Amino acid sequence: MKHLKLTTFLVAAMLATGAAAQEDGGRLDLIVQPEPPSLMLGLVQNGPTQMVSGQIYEGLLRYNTDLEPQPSLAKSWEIAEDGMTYTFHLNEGVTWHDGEPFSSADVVFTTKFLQDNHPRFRAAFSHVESVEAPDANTVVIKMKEPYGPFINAFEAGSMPIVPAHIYEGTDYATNEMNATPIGTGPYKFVEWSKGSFIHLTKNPDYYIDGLPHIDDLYYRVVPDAASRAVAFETGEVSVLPGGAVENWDVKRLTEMDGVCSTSAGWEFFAPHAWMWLNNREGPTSDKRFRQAVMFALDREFVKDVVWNGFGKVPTGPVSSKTNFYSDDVPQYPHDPDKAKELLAEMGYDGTPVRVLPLPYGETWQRWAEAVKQNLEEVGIKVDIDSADVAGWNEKTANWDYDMAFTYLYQYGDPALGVARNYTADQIKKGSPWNNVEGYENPELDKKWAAAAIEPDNAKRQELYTEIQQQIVEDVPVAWLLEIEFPTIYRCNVKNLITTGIGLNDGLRDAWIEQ
Amino acid sequence: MAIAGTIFGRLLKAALTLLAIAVLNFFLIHAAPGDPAVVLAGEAGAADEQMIADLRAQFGLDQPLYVQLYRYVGNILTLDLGYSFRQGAPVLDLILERLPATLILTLTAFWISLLAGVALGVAASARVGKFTDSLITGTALLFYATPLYWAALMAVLVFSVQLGWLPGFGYETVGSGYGGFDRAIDILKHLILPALTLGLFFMAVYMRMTRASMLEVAQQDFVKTARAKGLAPSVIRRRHILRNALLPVVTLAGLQAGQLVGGAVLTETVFAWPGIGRLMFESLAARDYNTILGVFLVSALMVIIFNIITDIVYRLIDPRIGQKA
Amino acid sequence: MSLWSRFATNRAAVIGLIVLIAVIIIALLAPVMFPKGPWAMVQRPFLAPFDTDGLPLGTDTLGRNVLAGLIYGARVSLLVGLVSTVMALLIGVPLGAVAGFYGGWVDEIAMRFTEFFQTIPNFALAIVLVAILEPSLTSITISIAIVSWPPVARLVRAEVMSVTRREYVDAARLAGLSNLHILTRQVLPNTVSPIIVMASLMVATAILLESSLSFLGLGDPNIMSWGYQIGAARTVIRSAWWLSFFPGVAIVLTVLALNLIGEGLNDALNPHLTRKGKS
Amino acid sequence: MSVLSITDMSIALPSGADRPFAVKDCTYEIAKGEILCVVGESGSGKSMTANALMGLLPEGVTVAKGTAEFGGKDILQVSEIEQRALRGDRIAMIFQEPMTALNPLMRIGDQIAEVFEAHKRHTPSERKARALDLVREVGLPDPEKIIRAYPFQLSGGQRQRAMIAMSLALEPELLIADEPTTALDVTTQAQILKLILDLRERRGMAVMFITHDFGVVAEIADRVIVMRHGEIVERGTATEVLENPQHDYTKRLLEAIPTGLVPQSVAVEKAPALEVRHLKKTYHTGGGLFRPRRDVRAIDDVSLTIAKGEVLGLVGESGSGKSTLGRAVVRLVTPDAGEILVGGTDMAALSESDLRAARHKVQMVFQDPYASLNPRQRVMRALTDGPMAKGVPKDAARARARELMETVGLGAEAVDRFPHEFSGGQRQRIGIARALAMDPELIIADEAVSALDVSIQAQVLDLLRDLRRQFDLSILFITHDLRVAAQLCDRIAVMQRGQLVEIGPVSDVFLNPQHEYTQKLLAAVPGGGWGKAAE
Repeated sequence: MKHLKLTTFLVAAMLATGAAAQEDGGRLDLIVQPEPPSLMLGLVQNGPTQMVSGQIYEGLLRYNTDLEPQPSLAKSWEIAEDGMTYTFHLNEGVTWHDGEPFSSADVVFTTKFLQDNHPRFRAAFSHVESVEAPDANTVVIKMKEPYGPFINAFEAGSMPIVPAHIYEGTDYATNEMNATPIGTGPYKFVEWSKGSFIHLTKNPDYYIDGLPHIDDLYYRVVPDAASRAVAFETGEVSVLPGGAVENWDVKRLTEMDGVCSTSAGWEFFAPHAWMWLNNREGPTSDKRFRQAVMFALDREFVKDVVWNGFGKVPTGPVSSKTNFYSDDVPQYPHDPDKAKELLAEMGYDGTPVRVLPLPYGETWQRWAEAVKQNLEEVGIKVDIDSADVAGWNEKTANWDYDMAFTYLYQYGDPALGVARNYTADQIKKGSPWNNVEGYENPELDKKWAAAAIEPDNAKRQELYTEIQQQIVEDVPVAWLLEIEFPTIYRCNVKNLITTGIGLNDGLRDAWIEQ
Repeated sequence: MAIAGTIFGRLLKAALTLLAIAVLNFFLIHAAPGDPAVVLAGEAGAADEQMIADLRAQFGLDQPLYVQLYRYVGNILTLDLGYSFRQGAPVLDLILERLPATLILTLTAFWISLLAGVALGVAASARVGKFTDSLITGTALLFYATPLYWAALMAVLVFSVQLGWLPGFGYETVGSGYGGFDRAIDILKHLILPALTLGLFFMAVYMRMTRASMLEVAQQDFVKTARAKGLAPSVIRRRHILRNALLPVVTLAGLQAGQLVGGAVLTETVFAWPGIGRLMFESLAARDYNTILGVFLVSALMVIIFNIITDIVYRLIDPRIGQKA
Repeated sequence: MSLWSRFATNRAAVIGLIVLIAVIIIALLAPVMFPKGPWAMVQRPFLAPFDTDGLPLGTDTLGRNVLAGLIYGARVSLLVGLVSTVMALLIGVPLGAVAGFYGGWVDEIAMRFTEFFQTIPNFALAIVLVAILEPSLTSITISIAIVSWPPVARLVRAEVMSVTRREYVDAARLAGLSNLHILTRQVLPNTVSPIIVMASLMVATAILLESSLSFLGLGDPNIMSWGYQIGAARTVIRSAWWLSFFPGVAIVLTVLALNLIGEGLNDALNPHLTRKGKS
Repeated sequence: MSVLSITDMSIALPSGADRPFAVKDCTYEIAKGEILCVVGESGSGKSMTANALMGLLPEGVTVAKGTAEFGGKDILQVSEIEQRALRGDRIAMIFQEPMTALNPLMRIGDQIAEVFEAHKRHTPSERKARALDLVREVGLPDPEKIIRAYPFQLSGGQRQRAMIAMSLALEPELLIADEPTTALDVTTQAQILKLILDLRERRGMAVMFITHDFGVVAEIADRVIVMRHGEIVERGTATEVLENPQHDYTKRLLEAIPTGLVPQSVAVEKAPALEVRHLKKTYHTGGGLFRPRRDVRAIDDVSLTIAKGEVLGLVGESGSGKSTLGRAVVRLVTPDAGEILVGGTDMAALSESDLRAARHKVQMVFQDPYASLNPRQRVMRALTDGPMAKGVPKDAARARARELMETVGLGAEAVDRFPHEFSGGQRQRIGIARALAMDPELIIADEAVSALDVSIQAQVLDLLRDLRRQFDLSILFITHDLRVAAQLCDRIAVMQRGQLVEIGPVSDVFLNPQHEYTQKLLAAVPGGGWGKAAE
């Protein structure tokens, strides 16, 4: 299986396809929810920031909906056979929005910049030995060890390239230019009217001729979900990103004339929802109780009613969209009797459990209510805890819960987005993105570690299958749903979603049929 | 002279009140679970302890609480509301950016409710016991009992979605390129629904107050004097009854005008109005300490300013105040 | 004329009282009428009202009986309204009474304190308090009480001041009665009427406040309340109007009833303020 | 030639009132230039007639029958528009309460000019000029300033002058004055009465003067009508009615008024019940951080003594400090300096707790019968609270309460009733019983009969006289009414602006006043003439 991967795409060839039908001009109004705290993608990687700043900043690569790397700032790249060297060839003639030329020095600077400010980047780059720029258009990354998922870490959200000429030698966090972000992307920042809208405009000097097509982008801030639905209905906005309206509205909106929807564009993230079950104490520390919970939950009902049929009931920790998924695992259908049996077997004494919902709107609240109802049907007493975002973070990070809703992104590879929730070295108080449930299985820890640096994909698959089987048996968390966030848009907006991160970098190619 | 002296006194008292509010709220906010670093990290979807620690150090949250309080009060005393690390901008700038929207909304709602409320109250009192009176009183009672947010939702549903007459949310047509007069008209259109729904409740309040006050004043001796002069009933009502009846309404209006800021949280949420009410609500969820405190201070300041304005208005209407002593 | 017969002359107030009593009875009977509670998912979601037997008001987003929710909601609204009002009275009455009775620096301090609370916009303060204490029935009730007591204190202070100036209070002093005795036996009983009137209106306001907090997502997640029902249904208001319509009507009716009762009480207890034309 | 002639007029009260007619079958007339006094106690219907003439009857009250001919028309029948045209123009009216009868938010000049405006006379600038003339005519000082002033800046007497100016604006043929001097101090009252007489002289208008005070009648009336329960019981010229009353009611009323007969004072030479030495009390107003402080000396170095069994009358006009002095003696007001010795104890120096124990020594009878009893307590509580606080056993206190209720003439069983079941005079009796229940060494009666109708006043005064004899009471009797003081007191003290200007036996003070102010006061008493009566 040793071979040299070489991928070279000709930009011109890509442009040729369907260019005749594409129209330039127009203005597109999109919803961004909630309002991003900042647009400086190197410093802040919130969902909404990524969605807006993904048009301003670019990564070295993009990924299509099958999660295959595509050129972006790097027009081509090579990975050495042993997986120890990555070489990127950058596009020429790229300039920053302020007119300064872009070069490999910016990329090298970015790796330093992000080390300080980007946790996910920091984790991925812990496998990196060095980053060098042999010439202005080439970047060479040397690894400490082979790390399979590395090639999945170069999109704009994972590694946004930031301008060295602005940040070098300054205090990044207080740099005044953070308010007016400068990137290389297809759209330039114009204005941010806080609480109202963010206006981006076409970058006329974009290095790919003919792109982008749309003149102006308006990201509208509408804090109330119902009002967002109204905004779409009245035509004030044309694009509702996933999660912008409550699920109950999705059906109604998509049934309107001239409205299209797609659940594509989330493949890279593959949001996976579950409840952390506190493995340390209380009834949830008993495996039988956790299994009983799995049997008690009517996950199909929730998918159909709460999520309006969107999404998929997961089989285990790895999303079916993510690489190395396996469905050869123990199954947990909705079976209240089985749940009661398990509870009787463990001798559950009726200790009430607290369920902490995710404070992200009505859908999640309803979900918690449905879970409560399911659990009470098998005799588990449930109190729903309440907390806002800060409270939720505080409670989960400090393990102050019995059962807590969450969902996390998987970033295309179990090593990037899954392992962090199940290995013992990730049991660290103070953060809600690690092994919060407190699951410890030394044997599996070894397998996780081996799988991450295994260069052979078949062997990786084998290891991940074993891991999935064991974890599903142990039920450290109750997997609820592979979430799908349908993007709803007016059908005259074309080519909107072409990549695995969807709207986050999709507007480069989008155009509007007049 | 008396007015100037009083205003100076009021301002001094106001400054102390504001300082006390700053301190109280400082403790309140810090008592809430979580902190801005946790929220910010949480929203990133992935973070580690180092990131949170970095953020805390950057926000100054690694210091003991009393040091933070000392710094904050120090800032306040130099009229500096601090920096919003979350939004990467000075709090004052954030607030000033949003304040006009809130002021336009609340002041419009205030004037609509006051003028309409007084007019309806006068009309009802003039026909006391008759059908018109029952109609006005009944309607006001209904407004009084209707939750604000519910009225707002219904208004959007009817006037924006069903009829399409008015924009359902927002402050202005984004990117319209309107300037000057066109822009004003545009904002006005956006303003109608939120201002009306925010004003409804208060209109009911003022209406009831005006009506009761008119009826009470109408019983007073000087009204009899006016009638004994042979003045026409309309003149009596306008010149003698209304002016006196307005005094308690002015007091109430002054008290409530400040409270409109609180009511604006709901209205601004439903109508996506980019004002400070929403800024507060969002900052609260994000534990953006400085911003919440800033909004509280500014809204308390508005309450105080409204109270002072009320005092002045009261003095202008009522010659007795401030000269008696 | 007795209090009741004076109250009974106000037809609207009597209707208000009937409505309120009906709401109270329904609230008390909730567990009898719907033993499974308001959260049970009994049917398909989004069933329209008047269509299905046994579900006169239809079902909500999770297939729960809207009527059951409405009836259980009455308990919460009334409970929060009453308890928070009582708490507000417990803060406001003593403070206002002491301020009005003793005057001087006691009054000064008490009124500065009250003013201070009135300077903070009260809905905003309620939001912050609930957020800090984390939403629960207790925290919501406390927060509402904390933002509603200042007007009570002011009213009681003014009333106490006026009563204290009356000659029978001087007479009580001359009788050698203690201040506490005078305040509690001579003064406060004579301020009860306006306090009762205000309290009835405060219950109404508290119900509105609770529903507003719930609407913003600051309700107790374990408890079915009207505000919760509207808040939960606002996103589906266009496809399932009844989900927010009926709880909205319930709020309006209850609040209206309380207001009518308050006005009736006002007319009955303070006859000198009786409206013209009704001697 | 009569300006107004009323024939057979009845005014109906709404159903549910205590009687069907406010005024029944009244017939009288007023001639040009004549002053007719309509006299009666409260509830006699004396004001209703005037209100009916002006078309200002309260809602629900209607003219049932009769005519009132004025200027050739029955003004009870004319349309509202016509009536409005008459009001303020040909018939003008002034009211009792100058404090509330003027719009507090309008300047005096504007309120006067408004009369012209209402009847569309003159241009705005002329109106102003005429308002100024009127202000001058009614003798208000500094007219230029007055017309720009607001009512609150004027004293009561000045306001009443302003009201009169307003009513004179259009030279009415008939002026109705409804108790116009009742709320005024005696010296001011005298001035206003004189003004009305002057104006009648100058303008020749008819005046219908409504009053309860026969003293005023004696000063001003040409003819008199006496009303009772809505009916006219007596009529005639002033001299006829005053000197030779026919009807019993009139006789009783005239008897009831303190005549001005000065009793010879009995020299009291016992040990003092009260000794006040160099008492001082200053009130500070304004006093804000930024407002100039103003001091009012309510009691300015007053010393006086009351012997055991003596009644000392303390007289003065409003603001003289007489009530403050009374309240200081019972320590409802804490004096700034001086001593108040009651039976040897300095009340002024007692601590809060000692004071409470010593309270019973001095008791007070208050002015307002409606505010001096707790409406939520039975009479029994009012009479026993104090004794029980003092340590009297419950049963003894209750027995004593019943006894005292008998003593004040209300009957023992009345103790179980609530205050609202009693009339004003009865309540004053309860107030007296309450004071007696404490077995005080001294009673302060602060305007104790001022709020009562004349006939009731007489009864209460009789009671006090009896009790005094019975219990050998020492009383500090505070009043603004010199005639009342003369009836009861042994000695009189006169206060002016916080100072004691004169003190002495009744006969000395009344017949031979030393101080200029006392002389002025005495001269102002309507229907006075002390010297005559004494002989």
